[in-house]
Amino acid sequence: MDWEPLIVSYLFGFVLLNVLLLAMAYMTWLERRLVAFFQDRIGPNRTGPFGLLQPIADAVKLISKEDIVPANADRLVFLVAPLLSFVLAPLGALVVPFGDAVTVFGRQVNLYVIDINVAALYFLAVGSMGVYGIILGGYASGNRYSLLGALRSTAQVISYELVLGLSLVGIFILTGSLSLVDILRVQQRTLVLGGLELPNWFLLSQPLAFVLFLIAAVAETNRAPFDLPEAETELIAGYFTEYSGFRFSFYFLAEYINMIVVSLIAATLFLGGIDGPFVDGVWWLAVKAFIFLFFYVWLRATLPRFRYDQLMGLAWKVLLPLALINIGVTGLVRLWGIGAL
Amino acid sequence: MGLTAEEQLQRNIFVTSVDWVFNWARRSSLWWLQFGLACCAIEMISAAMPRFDLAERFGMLYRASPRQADLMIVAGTVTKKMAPVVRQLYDQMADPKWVISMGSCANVGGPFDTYAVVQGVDQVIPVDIYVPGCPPLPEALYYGVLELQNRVIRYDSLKKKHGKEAAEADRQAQREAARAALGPRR
Amino acid sequence: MAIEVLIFYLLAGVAIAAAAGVVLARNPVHSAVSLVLSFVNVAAIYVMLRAEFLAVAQVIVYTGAIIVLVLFVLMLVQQQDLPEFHGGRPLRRAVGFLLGLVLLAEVAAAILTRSLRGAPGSWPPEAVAAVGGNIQAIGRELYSVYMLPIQATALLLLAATVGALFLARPELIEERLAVARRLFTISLAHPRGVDPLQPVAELPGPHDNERKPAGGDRVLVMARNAEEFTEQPAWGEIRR
Amino acid sequence: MSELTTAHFLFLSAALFIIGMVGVLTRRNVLIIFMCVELMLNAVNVSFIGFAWEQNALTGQIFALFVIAVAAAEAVIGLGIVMALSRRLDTVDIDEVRQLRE
Repeated sequence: MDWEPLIVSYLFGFVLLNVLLLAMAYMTWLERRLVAFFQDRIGPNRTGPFGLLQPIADAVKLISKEDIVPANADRLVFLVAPLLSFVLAPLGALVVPFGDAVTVFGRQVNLYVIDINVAALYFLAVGSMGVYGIILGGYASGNRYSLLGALRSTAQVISYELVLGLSLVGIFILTGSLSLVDILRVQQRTLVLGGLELPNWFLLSQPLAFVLFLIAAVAETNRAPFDLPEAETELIAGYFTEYSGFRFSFYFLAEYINMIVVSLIAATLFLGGIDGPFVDGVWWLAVKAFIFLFFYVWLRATLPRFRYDQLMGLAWKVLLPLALINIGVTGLVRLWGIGAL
Repeated sequence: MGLTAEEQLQRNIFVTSVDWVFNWARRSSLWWLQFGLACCAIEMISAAMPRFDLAERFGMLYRASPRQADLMIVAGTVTKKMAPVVRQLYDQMADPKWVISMGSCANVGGPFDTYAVVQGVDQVIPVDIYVPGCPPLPEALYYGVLELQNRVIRYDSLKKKHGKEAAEADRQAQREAARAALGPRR
Repeated sequence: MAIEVLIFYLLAGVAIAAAAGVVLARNPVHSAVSLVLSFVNVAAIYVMLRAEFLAVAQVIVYTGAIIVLVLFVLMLVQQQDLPEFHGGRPLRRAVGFLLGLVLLAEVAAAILTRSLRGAPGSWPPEAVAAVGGNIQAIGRELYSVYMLPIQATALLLLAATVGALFLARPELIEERLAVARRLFTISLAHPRGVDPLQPVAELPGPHDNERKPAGGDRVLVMARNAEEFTEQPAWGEIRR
Repeated sequence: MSELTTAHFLFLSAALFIIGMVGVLTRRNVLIIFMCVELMLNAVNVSFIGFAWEQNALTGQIFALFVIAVAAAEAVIGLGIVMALSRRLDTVDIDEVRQLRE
């Protein structure tokens, strides 16, 4: 058996995980600063220059806090659930291509951890597994608020998972592949539209799917305005009401890492990933992912929370039919041979 | 100076610097419990709003769940009916935890010297900082939080390690000192 | 021993242990969690068997949807006392385990003495790689040879959806039908304006129109002719 | 036993199926019986895919796909029935349900 690619993949995955953790830490800082600016406040600026040490202070404090297990909790499940959530969160990033192969120490190294031919489905599968951390945590706390948060989260994630998956089908039809590397290669071509040379990003050929993906991704990561599972005005803190200390920080980490992973996937699928003007490279991916993350924060600072029936109605009555229409139209276009897209 | 061997052992460089890092982190991210009782709560809210931005600037976030909070700001009149709830919320918070008593009512019962009002929340839970005023201005709460940060940075986690009694005694001593600083009660 | 066999034993061992946990756990939520563990391990075994699409479909459909739904229902019915495993009916338990052992012995005998017949299929790994991978190969096969079965499956899923709707809220269907009937009925003079979801109000009786408006009331009165109109303006004070 | 053979997968399939069957026979909670039925369907999938792997065919995989689709339909109906049951009779114990019928 050839061990070398395996070891290289592991090393790359290790580096990727650390980069994600660092990005997550500064995402919290960025979010607090941005929301503060949106609300005409200043935000954390006392901890280090510009408050840059704030995430470190938060992390150290959370580690040093007491770890409480409630008396009527389902102890084993309670202890495992946040870990489950945290472990499953960064797995989606394994299939994101971060660039073409580079040569390190005279060896060809691919800038992705794995390239499987079901990569997009793998991302969906990992996302659907991620809900277990939430459900089990909410159930095991032995608290009404947690249980209600878990129930809401279940219904919400199932509904929006469907929209998320169906919004990607148009892309699969156009590329004929589910591998993110293949999808990226298709997007690196040039689209000539009546004398105008455009990058062949799926944002241009699948705008409706892009909007659907964006909405469903916000709901899938339980972020405002779809943050009903942790609505603090109704459910205290939803499914992690009873969690304290570092177990709570695992949920926190998982939420932000989910956001980053979804942003990376969205940038790769719709905005051409590493493709960009001048020189292609991972910086373009970072810039595009940052746009998505900014969008997340913007939404949180702007929109009020949805009511629960509005949330479910939006998924089943609006987004799902739109996704099906998008699939139908894309299929017809493909069938009638305008397959140049 | 007059340190015993045990104290010298405790105050070696490594332990104190680790302690300092932890205390710095605790000081810099005091998440407070979203919890208001009466009119002082309005001032507490306005302290967190854009004009003062007390909460976010010092890295304080409000958490709705006591499990994730470090700081409880008792803002308002503590009635005898509310006292068990206050105590329960305090017990639900994870150690290490601090309490700011905000306003005259929470400090000493305020104008309500009646059968229904607890004469000072320190009869129910240990208090670290008393913020006077009826209600205190946001600036006063601000100053109280800064004073609390100065106290948190001196928090001795080793005393906590020596057991609950030691921690409680420490808290009691701090409480006595605060009471002495407050002057005689009426 | 090849590394694949080791990995297989690991995955299969965990899958079987977790499956046993489904049956033995007292708490139904623990059962569901063990079932998830079992399914994920089986999905990993599918990957070893060159069925990547099936592995992902397994994770998405079984663990992502079905078990989540089971957990959802479990939490909804959690209020009642759930029947305990270790309460009563020892005879049935003994018979169940005995039957299981007998069947295991039979199946083991069948597997160990089985012989392979028939020609190998038309999709060796090279052919699968030639069309682009497992997922493309399945697509080709599914939408050419198995066209009719997949249509039937689609119908089955549709029927299941409708059935579930009836099971969950039988009264909902009638409401929806009534709303639909009202939506597709064009009414020029809808008493409640244009909102079709509002219940239809009673039409005013004839005496309502003949009611004498008190002085100062701003009422809408339909005029029968021009003279009456000048006497009683549609909107405004009533001049006497 | 130095390399993988179909017997491995058939034994795994048989074990999963029999565990599921024992669960259906012994447990009384409708939801656990439901989960055991899913386990049995899954065991059948393992042997389908194992045969497909051995025979270099895709027929087994496609049948497994159909089994998954049928399992999804069954889950929808089954859980709907469980919900109706718990709402009407306030129990999810199949023995009690049978007693009410008699």
